[in-house]
Amino acid sequence: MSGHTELERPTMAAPPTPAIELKGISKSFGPVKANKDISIRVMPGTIHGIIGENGAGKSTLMSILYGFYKADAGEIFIAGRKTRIPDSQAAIAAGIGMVFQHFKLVENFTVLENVILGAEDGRLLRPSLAKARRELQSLAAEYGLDVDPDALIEDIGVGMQQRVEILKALYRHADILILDEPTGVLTPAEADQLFRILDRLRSEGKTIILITHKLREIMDITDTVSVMRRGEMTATVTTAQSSPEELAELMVGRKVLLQIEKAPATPGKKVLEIKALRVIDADGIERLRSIDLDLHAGEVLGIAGVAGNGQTALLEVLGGIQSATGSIKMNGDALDLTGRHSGGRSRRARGIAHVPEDRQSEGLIMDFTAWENTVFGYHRDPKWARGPLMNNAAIQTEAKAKMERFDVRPPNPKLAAKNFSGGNQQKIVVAREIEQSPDVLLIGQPTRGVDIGAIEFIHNQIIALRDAGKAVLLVSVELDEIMALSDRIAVMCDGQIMGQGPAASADHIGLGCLMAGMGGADTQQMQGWHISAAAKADPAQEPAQAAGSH
Amino acid sequence: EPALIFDLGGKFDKSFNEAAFTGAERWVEETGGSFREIELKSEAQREQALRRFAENGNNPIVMTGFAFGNVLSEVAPDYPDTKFTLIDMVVDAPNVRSVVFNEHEGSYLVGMMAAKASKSGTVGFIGGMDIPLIRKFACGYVQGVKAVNPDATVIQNMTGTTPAAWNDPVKGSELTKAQISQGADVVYAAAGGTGVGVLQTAADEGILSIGVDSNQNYMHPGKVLTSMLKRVDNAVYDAMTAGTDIETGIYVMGVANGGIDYALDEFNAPLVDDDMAALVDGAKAEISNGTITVHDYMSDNTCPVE
Amino acid sequence: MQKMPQWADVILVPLISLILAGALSALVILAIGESPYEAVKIMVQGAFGTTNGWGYTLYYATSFIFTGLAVAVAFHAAMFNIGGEGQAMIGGLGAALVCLFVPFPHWTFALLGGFGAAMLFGAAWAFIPAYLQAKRGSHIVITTIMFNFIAAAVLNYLLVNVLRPTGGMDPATAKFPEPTHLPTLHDMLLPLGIQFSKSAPANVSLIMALLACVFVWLLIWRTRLGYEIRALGHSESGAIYAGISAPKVAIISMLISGALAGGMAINNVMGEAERLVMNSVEGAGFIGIAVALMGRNHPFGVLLAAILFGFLYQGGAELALWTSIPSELIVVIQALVILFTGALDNMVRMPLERLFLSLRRTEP
Amino acid sequence: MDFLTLLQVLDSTIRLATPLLLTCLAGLFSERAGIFDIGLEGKMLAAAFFSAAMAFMTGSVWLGLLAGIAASMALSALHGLASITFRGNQLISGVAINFLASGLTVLIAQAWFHQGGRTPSLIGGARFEQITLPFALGPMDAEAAGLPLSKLIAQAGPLQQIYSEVISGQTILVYFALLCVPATSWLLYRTRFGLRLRAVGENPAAVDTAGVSVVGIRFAAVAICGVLCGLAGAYLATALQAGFVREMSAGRGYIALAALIFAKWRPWYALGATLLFGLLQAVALRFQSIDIAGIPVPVQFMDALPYILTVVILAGFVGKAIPPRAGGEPYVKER
Ligand SMILES: Nc1ncnc2c1ncn2[C@@H]1O[C@H](COP(=O)(O)OP(=O)(O)OP(=O)(O)O)[C@@H](O)[C@H]1O
Ligand SMILES: Nc1ncnc2c1ncn2[C@@H]1O[C@H](COP(=O)(O)OP(=O)(O)OP(=O)(O)O)[C@@H](O)[C@H]1O
Ligand SMILES: [Mg+2]
Ligand SMILES: [Mg+2]
Repeated sequence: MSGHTELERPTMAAPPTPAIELKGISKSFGPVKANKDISIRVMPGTIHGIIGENGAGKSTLMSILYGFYKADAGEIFIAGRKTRIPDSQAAIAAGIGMVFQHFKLVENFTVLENVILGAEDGRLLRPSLAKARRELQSLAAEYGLDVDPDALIEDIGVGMQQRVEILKALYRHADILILDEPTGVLTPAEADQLFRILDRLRSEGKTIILITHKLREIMDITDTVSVMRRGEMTATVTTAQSSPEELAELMVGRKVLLQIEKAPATPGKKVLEIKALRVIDADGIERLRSIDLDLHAGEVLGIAGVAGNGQTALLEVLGGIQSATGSIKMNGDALDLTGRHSGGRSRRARGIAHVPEDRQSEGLIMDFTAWENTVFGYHRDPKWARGPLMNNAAIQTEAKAKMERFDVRPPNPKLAAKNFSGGNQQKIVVAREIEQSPDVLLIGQPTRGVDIGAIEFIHNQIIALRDAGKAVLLVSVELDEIMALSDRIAVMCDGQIMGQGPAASADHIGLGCLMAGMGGADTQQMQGWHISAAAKADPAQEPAQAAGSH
Repeated sequence: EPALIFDLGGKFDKSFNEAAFTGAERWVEETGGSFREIELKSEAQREQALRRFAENGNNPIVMTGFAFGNVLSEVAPDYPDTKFTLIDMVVDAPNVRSVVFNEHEGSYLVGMMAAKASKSGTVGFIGGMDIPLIRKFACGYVQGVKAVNPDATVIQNMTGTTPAAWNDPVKGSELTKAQISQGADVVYAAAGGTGVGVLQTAADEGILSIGVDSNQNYMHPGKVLTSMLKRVDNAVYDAMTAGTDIETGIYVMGVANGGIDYALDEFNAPLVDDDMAALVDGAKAEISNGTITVHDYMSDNTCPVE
Repeated sequence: MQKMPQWADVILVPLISLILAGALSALVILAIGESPYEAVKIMVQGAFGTTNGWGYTLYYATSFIFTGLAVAVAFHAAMFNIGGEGQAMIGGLGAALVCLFVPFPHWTFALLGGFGAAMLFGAAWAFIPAYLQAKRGSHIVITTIMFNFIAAAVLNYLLVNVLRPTGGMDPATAKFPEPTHLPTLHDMLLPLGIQFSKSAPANVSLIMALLACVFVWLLIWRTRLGYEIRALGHSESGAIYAGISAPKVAIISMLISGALAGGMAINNVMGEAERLVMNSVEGAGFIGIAVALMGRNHPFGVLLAAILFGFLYQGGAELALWTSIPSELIVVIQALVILFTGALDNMVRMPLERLFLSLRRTEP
Repeated sequence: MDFLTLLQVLDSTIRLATPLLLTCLAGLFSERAGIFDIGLEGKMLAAAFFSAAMAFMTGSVWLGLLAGIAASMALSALHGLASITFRGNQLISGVAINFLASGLTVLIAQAWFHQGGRTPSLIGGARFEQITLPFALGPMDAEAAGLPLSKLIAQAGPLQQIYSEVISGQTILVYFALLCVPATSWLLYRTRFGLRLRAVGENPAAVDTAGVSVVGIRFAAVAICGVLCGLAGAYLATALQAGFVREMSAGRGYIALAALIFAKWRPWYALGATLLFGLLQAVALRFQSIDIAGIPVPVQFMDALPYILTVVILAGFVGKAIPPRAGGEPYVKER
C-alpha cells in the first residue's frame, strides 16, 4: 500500500486546521459493522473523494457526519473544534450540507417549499417564501444553478432535483458540502456541469466531500481521496500522486482483472427479434421509444448506458413484466407484450431466464430461505411437485448441490436470503437462472456490489452459457464490464438505441458520446458501427465534453 | 336463591329493565334475601345465563323481554324442577310463568292525558324497535288521544328495526325535535333507553313528554306529563316472593288488576289538573269493568285508528 | 445473521407481551376495587373447571380459530383483512339460507352444505374489497371496515324485512329444521363413554376448525399457491418478477380468508343458535386479528391463541355471572393483548434484541 | 318536502355533522403527518365518557370538556408511543385503542356511577347551552310571544327561518367546529408548522435531514388529533346528549374516517364530506323510509350510504383519493 500515509507524515510548516476531522468512528446496524474505527481529515477548500465498493460503508460514514445516524463510538471535529452532531440540525448549524444518494425531497411540494423546509424564518410561510425566492435567484446567478422555484419536484428531472438538493445546502449557508454518488443518475453532460459547479464552490473556499464509484471522476476533480473497504478506511492519498490502478487495487484489496479469457463468439441464428418496441410506464413517461434490436444464439449483446435511460424497461419487457407496444419475436413466434402479471411465468416457460437488476427487491425474497429462493419463479415446475404439494425435500437437496457448485457461502440452504452477503445473494440468483440452461439469459447489473472473486466467477458463467450456444442480453452501467463481456454492444440513451456495433471496435470515448445521446467524430471512428439518426441529429454539444477526458 | 336476567338494554335503562330491578330490590328489602343477576351483552349469552343459573340451582329464574321466548322454550324442558318467569312473552311449558301486560290499556290512558294537555292538537309517539309489541303501545295511545280529541293528529315514529333501537338516545332526541317542529307538544316515548333522549329533548325544548314502564316523572320534574306504568316490578316481586311455589301458566296484568297504570306524583302533580285526573280515572274504571275495550294491536296485527 | 434466535421471536416475545397485558389487566381489576386473584380463579374455574366450561371455551375458540386463520392467511399475502366481522355475518346468511331452504336428509349433509354456503358467501363478501385493492389500489383496511358496516346493514334489512318469520318480533330467522342441527360434543363423546356437558354449545364445528388449521398449514407451507402467497406478502416486486400474478394471488388469498371467516357460521349459527340472529358474530371477526397476531400467523399459534381467547370469553361471562365485574373487563383485556402483542411489539422486541446481541458478543 | 322540513333536516344535519367534522379534522392532522388513525372512534368515546363524568361531578361543562380532551389525548399519546416511538403497526394500535375505550368507559362508569355503564343525566351548567345568535328568533322571543318557538319560526320570512332554524340555536362547539375548518386550512397551508407537518406525512426523511424532528412533528400532530377528538366526544355527551351511554360514539369515528377519504385529506372538503354524511344521517333519522322516484329506499340503505360512497371513492370511479405517501409507515432509519 504505497501512498496511504501521505497526510499522517509530519510536516515542517504548521499544518492548517482540517475543516473536518473524524476520529475512531464506529457504527453497527444490528450484526452488520458498517463502519469500523474510521478516522479521516479533510482540508478546507478542497474536494475530497471517497471511493469504495457497494456496501463498504461510505454512505453510513457521511450520514454520521451529517447527523442522520448516530455513531456508536468516535469523535467529530469541525474546523478544529470538537462538535457533537446528534442530529441533522446540529450538522446544519455546523455548516454541513449533504446531498444524499437517494434525494430527500418532498415530491408534491414545490422547489421553493423544499428549499425552505426546516429553514423557514418565522412561523408564517409567506415571508419565508418571498425571501427564499430572492435568495434562490441570487444563488442561481452566482453558481449557474437555475431552477424554476414553483415547479413541483415530481415534475422535474433527477438532474434538476439534484440542483434543488444543492440549493438546499447553499441556502443553509453550508461551508462543507457532502455529495453521495451524485453522478449515478446524471448524463455525462449533466455530470460535467455538476463538476463545474463543484469547482466553483471549491474556489470560494468551500469544502466538498464527494462519494463516487467512478475512478475517472476521482482523478478529474478531487484533491485527495480516501478508500473504504468492508467498513474500514484502507487509505487516504493525494490524488495527483496516485493512479486509477492503484485506487482500484486499494478498493478491492487485490489487482483488478477485467480482462476475460474468452474465445471469439460463434453467433448462430436469430433468437430474438425486437421491432419498434415502445414503453409508456404507469406515470405516463415514455421509457422506450421505438427500439429495434436482434439477439443471436451464441452471443453476448451488451446494453450500455447511464442508469435510467430505459435499460430497466427493456429488461422488464423482455422478462414479461412490463407492457409495451411493438413486437418481439422469439424464434419467429411473437411474444406476448401485454405485461400481464403472470408474464414472467410465460417467459420462463419459453426458455427466457432473467437475472434482475435489483436482487434484493426482485430476484430474491429476502425472508425466504435459500432453498426456497433457488426455485423462485420456477416453483410451478412439475419437477418440484409431489401431487398437489411442493416437493420440499427434493428442492432442498438440489439447492444444497447448486449452492456448492456456485460456491455460495455459507452453503446452508436453510438460512434466510437476507442473512447472506450481497455477493452471495447474487450468486444464488445467478445460479438459479443459469442452471435452467435457458435459451435466452437476460442479466442486469450482474456484479453490482459483488466482490472481485465472485465477479470473475459470474463472468465466466456468462461466457460459458454463451459458448453453449445460448443468447445473453447483458445490461450494465459499468462500461468496463460491458466491454469485457460483450460480443456486440448497443448503447441506450433516453429510451433509444443510439448506436450498435461489434465490441471489438468500440472504445470508451465513442461509447461515452453515444451514452450522452450524441453522434459525432469519435463515434464515426468505431468500425462496423451503426449510429442511429437520433444520435447524429444532435450535434449541438461538443462530444469531447460529454465523454469525459481519459 | 332467585335469579334475574336483564335484557340487552341493561338494568339501568330507566324504564323496562329498571322496573324489574326495582321489584327485585323491594323483595330484597322486605325479605332480606339475595338474588343473582346478570345483564346480557349478547344474544349468545341468553341461553348460557339461563342454563348456568338453572344448573347453579337458582330458582325461580326471572327474565325480562320477549327475546327470551325462543331460548326459554328450549331450555325450560331441560330443567323441569326449575321455575321460570318470563315477562312480556308467552312460553308454553309446565314450569314457566308467562307474564304479559295490557300495555294498550295504559297507553290509552296516557293518550287521553296527552290529548287533554296538548294545546296544538298534535301529539307524538316515539317507539323503540318496530315490533308488534310497540305497535300495541302506539295503537292504544292513538285510541286514547282520539277518544278525547277526535281531530287530534298523532305523529308516530319508530326508532329502528333492531334491538339497537332500544338504546339510541341520539335518535330519540332527533326524532323528538322533528316531531316538535311538526307541531307536537306532548310526546310519548315507548322506547326503553332511547326514551332518555326523548324526555331530555322534550324538557330542553319546553314541551311535555310521557314516560314508560317505570315512573319517569322524576327525571324532569314538571316536564314529564306522566308515565305509563307497566308494573314489571310487581311481576318480579311476586315471582320472587312466591319462590318455587310460583303458579305457572299465562298471567295477564292490566288496568283491572293494577298491573298497568299511569303515574301521578309530586313531580307531575302541577301538570295534572282535577279535570284531567277525573277523566283518566273514569276511563280506568270503565276499562276495568269492561265498558271500554281498548283494541289490542297484537290480537289481529291491525289498528282501527291512525 | 439473525438478531435473535427463532424461539425468542416465536415464543419469548409473545409471552412477555402477554404477561405485560396480564399485569396491566390485573391493575385495572384492582382499580375497580376487585381482587385480581379472585377474578382469575373464577375465570379459570369457569372456563376449565367443568366440562360445561370447557364446552363454552371450545365453542368460542372454534369461532376464533376460523377468524384467526382468516386474518392469518390474508396476512401472509400482506393483506390486512379487518373485515372478518362482515364476512362472518354474510357467511352466517349463507348458512342460514341453505339450512332454511334446502331439505337436508341428515346433519352431515347440512354440515357440508352449510359450510359450503357459508364459505361461499364469506368469500364473495371479501371479493369486492380484494378486487378493489388488487386492481384499483384502494386500501384494503378501509374498504373492509366499510364492508363490515355494509354487511350489518344488509343483514339488518334481510332479517327485518325478508327472513323474519311472520309474528316474530326480534330480527332473526325461523329456527332451522331438525335435520340441520349439528351434534354437540356431548352427542359425539357419549358413544365413547365420555360424559360431556349436555348444555354446552361446543359442537362438531370444532373438528372442522381443527381440519381448517391443517388445511391452512398445508396451503401456506406446502403448496405452490401458498408459496406464491408468501412471496407476494414479503415482496410484491419480487412476486411480479417471478411471474406470480400479484392481483390474482392477492384476490385468491382474500377469498380464502373470507371463506374461512364465513365458514365460522357453522359454529355460531348452525351449531349454537340454530337460527340466524342479528349480532351472531359478536366481534369474533375482530378477535381474529388478535388471535392471528398472537399466533404469529401460524395455524398452531392461532389454535393456541384461539383457546386463550375462548378462555377469556368464557371466563369473562362467568365473571359477569358470579361477580359484579362487568364483562367489559374482557374487552379491556383483549385490547391490552392486541396492544402489547401487536402495536407495542417493538417495546418488548428491541430490548430483547439488544440483549441477545450483547450475549452473542460476549461469547464469540 | 316543504321548506320548513328541509330547514329542520339541515338543522339536524349540522348537529350531527359536528362530531363528524371535529373527528374528521382530527384524523386529517394525524394522517397528514403520516400516522393512520382508526382509533378515532375510541378517542371520541373515551372523551365522551370522561367529559360527562367530570361535568356531572363538578357541575361544570367546561371542566368536563377539559377532562374529555385529556382522556382523548391520553389515548393519542398511547397511539403515538406505539406508532411513533416503538414504530408499531398503526392500524393494530388503532384497533386496540377502540377496544380499550369501549371496555374501559363502561368499566369505569360502572365502578363510579353504578348505572350500568352510563353516567347520570347532566343538567344545567353541566351541559352546553344552545346559543341564540343576535337577531335570531330564540326561546326568549318564543316566551315573549307566548308561542312555541317552532310556530314562531314558521311564521317568519324565509331568510329569518334559515337564520333562526339552521344557523342560530346551536351549541358553542358547533360554531367552534366550523371555525376549525379555516383554522386548519390556514395552519396547514400558511404556516411553518403546516409545511413541516405535510412534509412529514409525505417524506419524513426530507424533514429529518432538514434538521427538524420527525418525532416532534408527529407527536404534535397526534396531540392535535387528540384535542379535536376530545372536543367531538365532549360534544356528543354534553351538547348533543345529556350524559354518557355505552358505545355512544356509535361508529362515528369510522364515518369520519370515511369522510376523510372522501375529502381527500383536505380541510374544506372535509367540511363538505361531513355535512353530506351528516345530511344522510339526518335524513335516515327523520324518515323511516324514503321514496325516490316511487322506489322505496330502505332505511338500512341510508345508514350504509356513507360507507358505500367511500368505497366508491376509494375504488377510484369518482376522483382518486391519494393518501399521504408516508402514511401508515413508521419512520425507520436503521433497519
Ligand atoms: N439503515 C440501515 N440499516 C441497516 N443496515 C444498513 C443501513 N444502511 C446501511 N446498512 C448496511 O451497512 C453497510 C454499509 O452500507 P452503506 O450504505 O454505508 O454502503 P455504501 O458504501 O454507501 O454502499 P453503496 O455504494 O451501495 O451506496 C451495508 O452492509 C448495509 O447493508
Ligand atoms: N439487511 C441485513 N440483515 C441482516 N444481516 C445482514 C444484512 N445485510 C448484511 N447482513 C449481514 O452482514 C454480513 C455482511 O454483509 P454485506 O452485504 O455488507 O457483505 P459484503 O462484505 O458486502 O460481502 P459481499 O462482498 O459478498 O457483498 C452478511 O454476511 C450478512 O450476514
Ligand atoms: Mg451509499
Ligand atoms: Mg456487499
